[in-house]
Amino acid sequence: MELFLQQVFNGIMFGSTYAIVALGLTLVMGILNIPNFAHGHLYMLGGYVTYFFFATLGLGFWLSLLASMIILGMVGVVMERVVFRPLTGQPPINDFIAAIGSLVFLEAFALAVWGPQGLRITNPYPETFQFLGITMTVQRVLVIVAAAALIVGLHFFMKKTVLGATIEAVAQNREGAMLTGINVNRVSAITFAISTATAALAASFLSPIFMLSPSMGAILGMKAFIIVILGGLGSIPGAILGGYILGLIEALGGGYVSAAYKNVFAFGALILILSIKPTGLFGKKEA
Amino acid sequence: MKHLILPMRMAVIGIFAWAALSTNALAKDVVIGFTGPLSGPGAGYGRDVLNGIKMAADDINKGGGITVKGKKYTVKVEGLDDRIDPTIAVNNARRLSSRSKARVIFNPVFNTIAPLMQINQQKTSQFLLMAYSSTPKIEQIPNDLTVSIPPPFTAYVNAFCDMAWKKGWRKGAMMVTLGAYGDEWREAFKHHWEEIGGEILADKPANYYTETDFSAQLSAVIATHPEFLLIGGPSEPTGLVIEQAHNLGFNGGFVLVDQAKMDYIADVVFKGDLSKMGNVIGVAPIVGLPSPVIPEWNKRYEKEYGVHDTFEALLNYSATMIVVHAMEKAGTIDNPQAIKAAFAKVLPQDPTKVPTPFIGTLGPKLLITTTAGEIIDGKYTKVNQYVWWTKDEAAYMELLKSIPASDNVVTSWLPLKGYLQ
Amino acid sequence: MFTKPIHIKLFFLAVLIAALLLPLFISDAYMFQVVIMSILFAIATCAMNLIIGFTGQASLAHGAFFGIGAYGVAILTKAGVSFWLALPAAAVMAVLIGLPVGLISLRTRGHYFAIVTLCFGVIMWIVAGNWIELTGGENGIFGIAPPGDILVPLIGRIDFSSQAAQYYLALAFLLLTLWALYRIVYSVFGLTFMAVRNNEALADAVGINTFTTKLISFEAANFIAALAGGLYAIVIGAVSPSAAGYGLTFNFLIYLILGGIATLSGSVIGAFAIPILMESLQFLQDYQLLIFGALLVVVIIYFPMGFVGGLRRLNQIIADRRRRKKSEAVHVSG
Amino acid sequence: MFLAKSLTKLFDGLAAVQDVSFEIKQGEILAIIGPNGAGKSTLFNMMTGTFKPTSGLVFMDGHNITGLKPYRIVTKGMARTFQTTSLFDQLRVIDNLMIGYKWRTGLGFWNTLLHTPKWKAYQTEAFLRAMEILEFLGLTDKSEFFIPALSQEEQKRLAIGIAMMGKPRMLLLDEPTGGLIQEETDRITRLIQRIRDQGTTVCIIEHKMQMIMGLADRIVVLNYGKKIAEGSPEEIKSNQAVIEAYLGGEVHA
Amino acid sequence: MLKLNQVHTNIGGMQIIQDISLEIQKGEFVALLGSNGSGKTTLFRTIAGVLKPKIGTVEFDHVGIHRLPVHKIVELGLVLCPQGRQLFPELSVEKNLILGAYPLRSDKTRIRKNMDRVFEFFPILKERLHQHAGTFSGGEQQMLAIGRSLMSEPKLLLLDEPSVGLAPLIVKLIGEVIASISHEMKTTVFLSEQNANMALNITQRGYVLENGRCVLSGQCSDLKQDEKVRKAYIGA
Repeated sequence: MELFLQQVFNGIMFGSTYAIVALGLTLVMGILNIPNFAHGHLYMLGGYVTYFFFATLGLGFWLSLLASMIILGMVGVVMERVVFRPLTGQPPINDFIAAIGSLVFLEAFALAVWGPQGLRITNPYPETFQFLGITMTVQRVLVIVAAAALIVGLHFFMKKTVLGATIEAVAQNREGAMLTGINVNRVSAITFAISTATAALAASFLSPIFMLSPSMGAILGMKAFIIVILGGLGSIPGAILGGYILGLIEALGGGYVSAAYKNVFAFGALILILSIKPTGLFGKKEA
Repeated sequence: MKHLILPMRMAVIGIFAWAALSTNALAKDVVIGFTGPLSGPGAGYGRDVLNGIKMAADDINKGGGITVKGKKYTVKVEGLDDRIDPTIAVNNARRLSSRSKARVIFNPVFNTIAPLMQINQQKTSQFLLMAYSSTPKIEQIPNDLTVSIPPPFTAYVNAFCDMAWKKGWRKGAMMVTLGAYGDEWREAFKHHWEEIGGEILADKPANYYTETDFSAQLSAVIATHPEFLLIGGPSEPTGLVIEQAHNLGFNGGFVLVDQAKMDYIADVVFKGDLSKMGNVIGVAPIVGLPSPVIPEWNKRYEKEYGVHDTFEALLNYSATMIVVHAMEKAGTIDNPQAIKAAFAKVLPQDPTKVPTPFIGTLGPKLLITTTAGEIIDGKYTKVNQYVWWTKDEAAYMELLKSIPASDNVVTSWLPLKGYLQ
Repeated sequence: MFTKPIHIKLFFLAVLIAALLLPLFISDAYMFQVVIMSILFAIATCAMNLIIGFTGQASLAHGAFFGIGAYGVAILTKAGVSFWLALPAAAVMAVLIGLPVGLISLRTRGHYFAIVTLCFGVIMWIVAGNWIELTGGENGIFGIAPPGDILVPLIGRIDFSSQAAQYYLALAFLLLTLWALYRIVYSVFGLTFMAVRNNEALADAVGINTFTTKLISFEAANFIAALAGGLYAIVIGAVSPSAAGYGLTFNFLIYLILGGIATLSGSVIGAFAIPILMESLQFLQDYQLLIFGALLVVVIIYFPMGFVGGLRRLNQIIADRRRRKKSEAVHVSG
Repeated sequence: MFLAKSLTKLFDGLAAVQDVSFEIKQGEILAIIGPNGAGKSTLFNMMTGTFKPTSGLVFMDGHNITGLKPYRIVTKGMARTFQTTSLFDQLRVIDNLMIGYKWRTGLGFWNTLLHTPKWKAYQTEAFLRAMEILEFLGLTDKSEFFIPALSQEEQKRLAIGIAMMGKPRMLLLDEPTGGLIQEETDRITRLIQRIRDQGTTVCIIEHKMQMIMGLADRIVVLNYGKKIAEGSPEEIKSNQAVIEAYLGGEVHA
Repeated sequence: MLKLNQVHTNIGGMQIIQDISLEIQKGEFVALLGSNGSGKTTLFRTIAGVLKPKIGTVEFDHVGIHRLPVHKIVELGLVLCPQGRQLFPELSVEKNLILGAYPLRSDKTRIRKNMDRVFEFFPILKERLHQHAGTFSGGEQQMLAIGRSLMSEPKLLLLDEPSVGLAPLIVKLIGEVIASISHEMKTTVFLSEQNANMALNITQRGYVLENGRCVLSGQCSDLKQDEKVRKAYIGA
């Protein structure tokens, strides 16, 4: 039982990370219709930028986190402007190729700047404690709390602010939004910035727990993609639910059945769900 | 369909232009080739190997290069990235052997070594393959132009088992990296450990290359209350495993597979604080090795490449030295068979000149003692050095004369099945 | 109605002759190797073009089917089966495995189809790395012998461990693939593929079973990809999970898009140009991927329809200019 | 020749079409009209297999074709067009037409690959049929054009032509003149008459009253998913229920 | 107020709009007639800035707007109520309307006031304030679209085929509302229609488009009598 609870806790923590990263991606995919396959690599970059402020410049953890979010937000704006906006009106597969080009670039960039060796941020909250027989560190609990806070915050932002409404409006009808006087390009850039900043947030919270390496974004990026599809393209609740589902499947499948095949369970679950609901959990009827 | 003419024409022109533009090495250079992962998940490992080779070449060139049949040559190292992709590795090897006339090529990953062994005996591109991989699988492929550099991992398995047994450990659990290497390792360890009377309580492999959080598997193995954990893969994640195991309340010891290096983990992950690691058995720390040149070598290496030194760099440094000296002895720079045949003549290496001296050859293998070390109570203990290939005590005693001795090293004989001469 | 003008035919004949004579001009084993691999990739990319380019279904399991061919040939030849039997058997295996994959994934559309096939691809890749008894796990299968020597009248004994023989073997399969695709694409049957891509509802309404059409295209692509994979197994001589990975799929996709999607020549051009570009960027060493990544983005922005598309536009511009000049000339004289 | 029997379609419990029955006789032009949202398109989609009816049956020549997929229904001799002009806009005119003939032939994978005599025969047959249709539509000189180069009216003609390629015995047209001006509408009307004169039965959905009155032999009127009237144009014109429901009390010019 | 100077617009290399010049004075109510594919929508999209003219200029209040982005043009007071309505289907009526007033987003009271005026024209929208726009019938969506475009108090309103696909009763109602927008609110209105009957009955002046060219223009009373117009559009 303790073991089970431990695995559930682990699953929720993974799921929190997945949810945050997928949330950012679903905004970009749903609103801008850009299959940004480089999202995982932006997460990676976010981790390194946090490392830079925290370990190299010696700023505190929270300050580094903030700085990382701001820088990645700017990276997002630049990426939208330089890479994806010129591709407007072209088939999504071209965006996909551009995303692959970007991720190759980002990985090579991180390799050139920070080298291949794994880097690591000293854990600011390494204390462990026991709860219901589960061992947990404060940092891990923090990840879960941060994810919850982000989800609630984003919900309020989308539903209660005019800016949030404009983002939804652009997602639902780009030209319609344009004609009401919304600066669609600006909304695109803001959306991209939110997306990359949340990736940086996730990376910042995890970097004390995990090792940073230039190729760490590849699998996570792919999983984020899968979660977005699992939840239904562009659906925010879908991305959150999908993230937690994937996290739990991995933790339980990996813990109880086979670690080697834990990704098989995750990807298999996606196939299963999509074969029953071909447009995802919260997807619209026709893709 | 008219539009097809131009692209086709340009493609053909492109191929020929590219062929013409490719560079050739200068006549006065001896090129030693390397293909391995310089980007992607294996990049750190591949760069360590390449650094070792480069440093050896630099040292030789500083000493005036090499003299073959009265002619002076400088050693030039050409390293190419293959990202552990067999296609690129074969392309690279062809490029090194055809364009740069490299007759010796290093490669550090079995997945790319195997395809290179397919081509290195072809008349069009013959080269000596210096394979850095401790899996005995290499010896299963018949190939006259391959040399395997590191000691077989089974020697470590036996040595670590003995050490753990002597500490009084009986119950272990395993959480080794996934993949061929890890699979073979834990298989061999389990077999040997149970043979000598120990017990393995749990076996939960994890992917050290793609995963960064091991709490799921760790929770499962720790729940069986083992006295020690067999863990390991690349060094950094192995360090994380140790940390996370402590966080989950584990107080037992660790045995590290030979890919993970305890001194690297101590320095990089734990910032030099050995006490944070608990009791550990693993490959000996480099500072504990018997060769007198080690401290100086260490300093130079870390200054030159800006990274922590590794066993991979050391062994490939020494292996490069053998290759270059063998060229001098063989009197040829472009006959790989002759170079390989001359290996025996330059061995054993002088321990006052190379940090990890090779002692001899056995079939396709270079011979070197297996060195194991321990951390107890936040301190390194004396290094254990094992000779694993002699067929009996007498042969071992004979060999002992040529092995460097030191106060910090305990040497012993470790009979290893399959290698006893 | 689907025939080509004579000068186009002559041009293709010239390319064919050049391809046949190419080994005479190749000076070293390196170039030979790159060309042989490019041919294999071209075959796989052509197959990908069928399902993605012509049928409009972004199958991202393509690398996995390439891998099934490679592993199939490796396992069977290791078991003593002749290569000439193992190759078609492996391709048929890919079709059989492709059947459940297609039946499940083709129920979805667009991005969803892409991701479901990507998942299938990743699963097959993971299985290749972990089913040690069958695939040798991460180590893979090594020491795969090339097909035994065969005696051909007039030509003599062919030794398939030689690069020239491997070149002609690969070339033969590329030509076969192009021939088959040419026949399919330029026929009413091939039009149904494009009809499904273009307007699925209308295709359905004019009597085309769109699901079967997609499935046939998917399976034909898998079959050809597996053939390319089988050839890869004997050319490289070892098969490991990277021969079945999603990285391979992305490579094919890059060749396809940058070469020019939905054009027969585009796939071939892409599969030659990109690896050659990568090889020629080797001198950049640590910056190779940095430059390549940036190049990829720039090229896709400025040549969204790939190399062939870019040339078509160029031809269009030249033709327009000529026409304009002509009309101006008429103006002046008139 | 065609019979719809108590067709009903529910969307999320709401009835889009409710208990509609009617018959189409050999050689006639039957029009289905009704205000927007009356369920015309839903009814049409049930007739052609795009939607499966919640209940009710569809018969063609006495055979039950309920629930068959559209591509199967075509083989029963029934072809359709779409409300918004639907073409293969990435292909040439001639290719658009030839696709419409595919189901009639055995032009499968192997025949195509091996260029069997059967393939040659069918390929030629499809081509000849396409030329025939082009001439009928008056588009012979546009056969090599891509779709965007055609005018709106030409596209509408071509859409009908694609449906005709497979030699259907009954043609279902969904607003064939939507968005056209009067002059163009008149030309399409004449085309439909010519199709009928060739012996093809026509079922048409329209809301241009004037055109329907002159073209249809019989009219079925829907409102709120139910059939409220059926009869000749004269009968419909004077039907009080129709005038109220559809025309809102005043006859539209 | 609005002045087009020899405007040409291309879409995908095809010339859709050719050499169109026209002028609309403040307070006028003008119709743009033409069949499907004649270029009405393209012309409107060009004026609103969604498409950029290849040649020619568009002036609004003596300012060249043909190179400005759409949102700037909206801020100047030129609003297009597009064909196909282009609503936000998963947002409530209220949010659709609020977003319609995006240029005034800081002035909450003005938004309230404008919303109330929209409800006067279309009381049904008030009843369904919190319903998603996507669940509406075609007629209701059209009402919302017109309502939304009024929210930012446009000086010039372009209405692109508001009657398309609607039942005659609804067409009549919408026609009346448009007429009162022109008369009561003193908004300048440019209305595109293929339903020439309706358009010519409520507007003052009209232009007739054919294959992207302006073939005819004049007072409505004259256009109604024109033989060609009668034959092509009215079907007399």
